[in-house]
Amino acid sequence: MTRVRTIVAPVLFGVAALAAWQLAVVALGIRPFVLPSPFAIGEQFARNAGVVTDAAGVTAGNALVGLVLGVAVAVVFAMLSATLRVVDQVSAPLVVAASVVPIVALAPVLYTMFGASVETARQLVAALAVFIPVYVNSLRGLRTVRPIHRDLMRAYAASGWQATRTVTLPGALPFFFTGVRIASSLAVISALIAEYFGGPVGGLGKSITSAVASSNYPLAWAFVLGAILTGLVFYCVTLALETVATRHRTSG
Amino acid sequence: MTRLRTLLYGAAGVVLLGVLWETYKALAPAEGVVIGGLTVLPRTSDIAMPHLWDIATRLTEPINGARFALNLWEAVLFAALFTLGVAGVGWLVGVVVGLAIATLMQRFRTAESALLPWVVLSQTVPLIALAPLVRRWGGQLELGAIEWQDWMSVAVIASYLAFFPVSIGALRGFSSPDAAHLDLMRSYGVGWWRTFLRLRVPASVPYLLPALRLAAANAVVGTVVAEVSIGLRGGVGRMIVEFAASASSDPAKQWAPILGAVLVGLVAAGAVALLGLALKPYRRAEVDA
Amino acid sequence: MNAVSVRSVTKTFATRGGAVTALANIDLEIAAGEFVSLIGPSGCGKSTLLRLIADLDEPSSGELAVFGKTARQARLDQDYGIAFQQAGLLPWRTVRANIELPLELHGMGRAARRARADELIDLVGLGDFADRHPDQLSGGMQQRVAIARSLAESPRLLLMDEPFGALDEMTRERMQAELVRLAGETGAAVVFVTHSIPEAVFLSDRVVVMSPRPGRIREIVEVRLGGAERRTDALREDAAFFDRVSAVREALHGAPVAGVRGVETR
Amino acid sequence: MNAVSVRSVTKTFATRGGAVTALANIDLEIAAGEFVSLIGPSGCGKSTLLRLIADLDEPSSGELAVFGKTARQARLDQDYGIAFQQAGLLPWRTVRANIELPLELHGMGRAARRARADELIDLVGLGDFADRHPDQLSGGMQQRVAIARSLAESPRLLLMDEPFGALDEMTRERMQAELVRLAGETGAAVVFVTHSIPEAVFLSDRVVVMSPRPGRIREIVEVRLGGAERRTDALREDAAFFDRVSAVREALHGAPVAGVRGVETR
Amino acid sequence: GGGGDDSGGDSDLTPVSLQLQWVAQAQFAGYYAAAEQGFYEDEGLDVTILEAGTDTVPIDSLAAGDVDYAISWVPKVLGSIEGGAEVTDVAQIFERSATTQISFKDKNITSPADLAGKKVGSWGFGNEWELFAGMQQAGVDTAGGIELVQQAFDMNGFLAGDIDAAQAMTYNEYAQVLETVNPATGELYQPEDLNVIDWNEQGTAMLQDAIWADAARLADDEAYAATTVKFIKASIKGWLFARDNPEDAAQIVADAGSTLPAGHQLWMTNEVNKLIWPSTSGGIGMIDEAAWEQTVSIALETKNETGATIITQEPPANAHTNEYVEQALAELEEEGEDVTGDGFEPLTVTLKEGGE
Ligand SMILES: Nc1ncnc2c1ncn2[C@@H]1O[C@H](COP(=O)(O)OP(=O)(O)OP(=O)(O)O)[C@@H](O)[C@H]1O
Ligand SMILES: Nc1ncnc2c1ncn2[C@@H]1O[C@H](COP(=O)(O)OP(=O)(O)OP(=O)(O)O)[C@@H](O)[C@H]1O
Ligand SMILES: Cc1ncc(C[n+]2csc(CCO)c2C)c(N)n1
Ligand SMILES: [Mg+2]
Ligand SMILES: [Mg+2]
Repeated sequence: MTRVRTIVAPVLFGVAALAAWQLAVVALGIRPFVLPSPFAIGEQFARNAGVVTDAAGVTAGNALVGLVLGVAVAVVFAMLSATLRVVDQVSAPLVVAASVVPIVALAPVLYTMFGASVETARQLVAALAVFIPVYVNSLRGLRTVRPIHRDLMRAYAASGWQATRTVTLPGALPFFFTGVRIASSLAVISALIAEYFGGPVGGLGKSITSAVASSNYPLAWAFVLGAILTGLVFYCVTLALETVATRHRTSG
Repeated sequence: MTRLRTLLYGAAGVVLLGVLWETYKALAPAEGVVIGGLTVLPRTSDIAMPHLWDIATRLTEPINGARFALNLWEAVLFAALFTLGVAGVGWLVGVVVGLAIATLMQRFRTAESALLPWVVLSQTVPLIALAPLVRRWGGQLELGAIEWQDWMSVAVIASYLAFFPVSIGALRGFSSPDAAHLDLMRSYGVGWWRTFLRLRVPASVPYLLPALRLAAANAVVGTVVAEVSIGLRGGVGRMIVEFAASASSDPAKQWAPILGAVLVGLVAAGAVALLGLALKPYRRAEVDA
Repeated sequence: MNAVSVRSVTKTFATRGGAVTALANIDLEIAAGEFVSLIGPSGCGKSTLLRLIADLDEPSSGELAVFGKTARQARLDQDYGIAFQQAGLLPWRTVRANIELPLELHGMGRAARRARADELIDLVGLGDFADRHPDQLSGGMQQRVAIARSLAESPRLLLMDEPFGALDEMTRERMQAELVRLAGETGAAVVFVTHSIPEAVFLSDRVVVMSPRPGRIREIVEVRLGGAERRTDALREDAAFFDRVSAVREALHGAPVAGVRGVETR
Repeated sequence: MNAVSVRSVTKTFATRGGAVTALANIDLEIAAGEFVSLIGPSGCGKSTLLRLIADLDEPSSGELAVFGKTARQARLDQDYGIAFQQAGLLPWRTVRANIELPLELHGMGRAARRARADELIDLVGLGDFADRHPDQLSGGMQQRVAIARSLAESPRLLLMDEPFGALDEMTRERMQAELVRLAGETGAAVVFVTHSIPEAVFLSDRVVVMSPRPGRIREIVEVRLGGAERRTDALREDAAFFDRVSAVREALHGAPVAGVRGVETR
Repeated sequence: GGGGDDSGGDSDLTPVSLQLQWVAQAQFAGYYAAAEQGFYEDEGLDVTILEAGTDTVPIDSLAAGDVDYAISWVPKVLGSIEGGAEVTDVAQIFERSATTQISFKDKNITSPADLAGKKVGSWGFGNEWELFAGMQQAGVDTAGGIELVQQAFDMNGFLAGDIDAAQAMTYNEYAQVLETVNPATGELYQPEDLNVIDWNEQGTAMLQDAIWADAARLADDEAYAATTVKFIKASIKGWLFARDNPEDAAQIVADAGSTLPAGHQLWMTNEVNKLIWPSTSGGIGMIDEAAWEQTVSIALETKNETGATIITQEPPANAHTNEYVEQALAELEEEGEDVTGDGFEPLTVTLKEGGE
């Protein structure tokens, strides 16, 4: 019953929406540079599956590097901030600023700083975008040791490292994963948008604009579809990791 | 006392970043730190990392040689205001749409099941791919006396990014009341709508505020990127593109619109924080969302 | 006409592990003005029964009447007031606004509402706290606000699900005395869920002892230690009180407890 | 040598509203193997006193000795086991791993740890649940795991802060009997915080009755109803039991309760 | 919003909108001058000039009916035409290509063949076809034989050596480089520091800025056809103004909101003039049939990095016509204007640091 609802309902909705879209395009004679039909997009996607996959591979690669880098730095930094209060206090305004700043605006200067013929700038844009949610959530996780667990560790005369290992880190895990889940699709989008500002040719972002520039909208949409699927894969993989890692967190 | 300390530490952080910038620039080689062909730390040439004082000085100089040229900082300020305005409209639209979707999902469980995955999926669509199309879609609209303007397309894209955190946050907020509270309202024999107004809406405030802040940040990102994409004149996004032409010969100049973008983001977040102050009574059981 | 009349009520829940029978074939009549406690081990269906009476859930079979109407009608007519184990106050409302909530929802005017709320605030002894928010109150105080709220519309029937669970012994005893007085004064019938035998005995005219899996009424212990005026602290040290406590204990354990009975053999 | 020796201990907390005196001038000696309950209204400092003994907090003045050492030394020597009102299990560990936690932290080998944990799991009757996670257990079961955990290192002193608060009456009574038996068998001294008078009386050799603001010991009621073998369900219906219950009630209320004393005058 | 609608809301004027292919700059000086000098108004037109962003495809705006005319490069439009857009090149304003591939002397890239194995910059967006045609003509493997880099809005990648040979418009990026201080000398970079591959010389030049109109409306809508002549005529008058008054034209563009530095703006005006004047096709705007053919044949044969060509079949006949520009030129000549600029002498603009 619930399964029916959680799987069938969104699928039905999606199918209905696609059907309505197809119908509207056909019935109203909407031209492809306004909105191509889902069928045309699907056809282009199938026909260009190889090119789309290659492009998605480039963008996904950058997003992955950015994700891993951003997560790693965020976690290390969060641990530092959790132990050394001054690190947290000094970095607080910068973190706040970074969390409200449009990161992609930095893309042009990053290309200049790190080179325009390598993927570094894009990976850094993704990493910066990833850093914020992961850092903020991890720090919160590391800070929210339940008082009773802290007391317990003290009662056991546990060493600092023992307490960190047995209580603080596992307790922070759900928070950390919340951050990573948010960051996952962000990494893809950021890496993709960064391509608009330069760098080696080959990714989804550049492919979309190229297709648009030659008025090949169904192809552009096929790349968009590739981007959606890439984002979805990132999201689902992190979601699966999260589900496995935080199975037993509801009480205690 | 503690507030002052926070302020001081924060200021120290900003200063530290500046010192780090200049120290690194002074010490590191012009081509940056390259390991195995990969530049791992940035280049330090004046083009890549202008001196902070050059950036500051540049701000006080005219934007170009035109007859009535504004000083750069004035131009950036106007651009930032413009972007803020468009982002504000996008934010508002996004908030309204996000709340509407959340309300719908809260009201009908089937709607939640049917919509929620798509709401999540929507954010994997590269918005920039939509920018020229949104402009075109807008152009096709007949709005009576009102003509579709390019800034509206930008606002639409901003709202597309802004609605997401609001719909998720609001849905969580609307679902946050305890079962006991819901039972209570039922025991009073009041229907869904009044339960929604009296219980779910106020209970959602602590969830809504962080969502609104995220939405503000997203709206700014969307506005800046869409300005680039559509070429909308007046905002910092467009300024970033335009100033690129001087990026080599006048490297300090292009940092000005970036600072402008930072400013817009901070002001937007500040505005939401003010809203949070106004809603203080509803935040007594503050949660971290 | 009885306040509550439960006839052959069964309630099953569909769960992932199959159907759970929370209540099986319950028959119970509660007279107007009568104070009845429900006691029994965790999961025996006390809360479920209360929720059926309040029309917060519907029976799987059997019939339920509240003041001769359907439970639903009684709910819409606001024939009962209800208080839960947790106070369930709205954190953004002051004490007074919380108590006014049901009155406001049912369209009572501002001034009348306020007067009634102030009356109730005095009743539960929170005069100084009318404009505080719940987070500035202790658990016991919050519970008193919830009780005041449940009384706001002077219902003829009070449904209370472990309302004193969060209170310390002394506050709890004071609240018990207060509740007995209130119920006596307003002539309201009370259905009271508790885990505490002394509490059930102190408060009730009758104690309904339930057994779990599936939830059934095992025994109904008559208490009737006298009117509100008799229900003083002294009663708690009265032999009659201890006797009823033992009776409920035995009913709860299903059989006379093995070994010698205290009072007689000592 | 006494298990716990509290001499002129005062504890004040600095709060935003000024200093709060949680405990004022407490003197208390608890002999090895003795079972002492702390009872008193909310906020009277029961938990605070327990935390001082456990060296989770430090006294503002006065002296504290646990088995003749400082509280800190006793903590480092793991001379006590502790259980809180909330079970406080680590949700990411199985029942067994939770019970093994203190053993693991103190370097016991894997096999020995497992054997000891299984022993304790049987003791609290959770044999079938050893490999479950806390979220798959009921509140009462979780509490039993916490109690098993506090017993893991067979401490000479058990500190328990309302450990049975979350249990229903029947489970609670069973756990009480179990605890008395365990304490008797291991010869451990127990400091037990509770809100329930019957519970305190049933369990304890002495009941320490406290009064709030500032927290003081009002009276220490001797109970001593006999060894573990006497502490059966029958005891709960014994007149001596009721007598001690009344005595604690009176101590708690600060003066003999107005009105006739039950048992004698009936 | 447009930058040039200073003609007020006079109801007698025919409203016309023009979609540029980039933001306001001297590349479009003629249109801004025509608006500022009232040439459009003289023809009874109220022209709104619309700027473009990175993702704007002017031809699609035109085909979608959002605007009346658009400026775009011929090769980009050929692709759109095959994609279904019905548009016509009604005036080929730029006769020559301004696209070059520049590199520092020490890279030793003097011909397209030298690009093999190099990091080659390109903006994409349809700006890359001449480059690909040139490389293909020289036998360079464009799929695997070069490293193609998406060029940013600036020339930093080129200056830093990330790009060996960068795409540069003579009127824009080339000047950007010459406005920058060479850290090695402390002086500005000099033309002598650079090798320039000019596609006009390589024979792979393609037609650039042209005025495009809606083909269907031209066929059915007489008023639109008439407006087209007027629009071309006034626009050409603007270009004549820019030729004869380059300093004023540059200032007009700056006043229209371009934030480019003044020196750079003047350089651009001057370089753009060189693309138009002197006209060898019979007058500004006339489409040279040979140049058109060259553009089409390159578009048919040149493969980009993904192996795709711009078009796979000849464009329809209505893709270009001289019909309207001829009328406009006739009227202008009647008014005594010099539409060929045979005696055109460009300025010598000295670039300063930062383009000021
Ligand atoms: N919504 C529900 N869905 C499934 N099972 C339920 C639901 N509500 C109650 N139950 C089951 O019905 C039985 C009775 O539950 P109920 O809450 O009435 O017990 P209770 O006597 O109030 O227990 P407690 O003293 O712990 O409050 C339990 O086995 C419980 O698991
Ligand atoms: N960390 C603290 N900071 C400030 N005040 C505290 C702190 N811990 C306890 N108190 C105060 O000390 C007093 C005693 O608290 P304690 O928790 O010991 O009471 P208790 O007897 O355990 O009450 P309860 O029965 O409600 O658990 C209370 O007034 C409480 O507000
Ligand atoms: C990434 C990118 N860079 C430049 C342009 C615009 N553009 C096309 S040709 C040219 C040179 C002179 O106008 C310019 C600036 C673009 N659309 N996208
Ligand atoms: Mg219950
Ligand atoms: Mg306590």
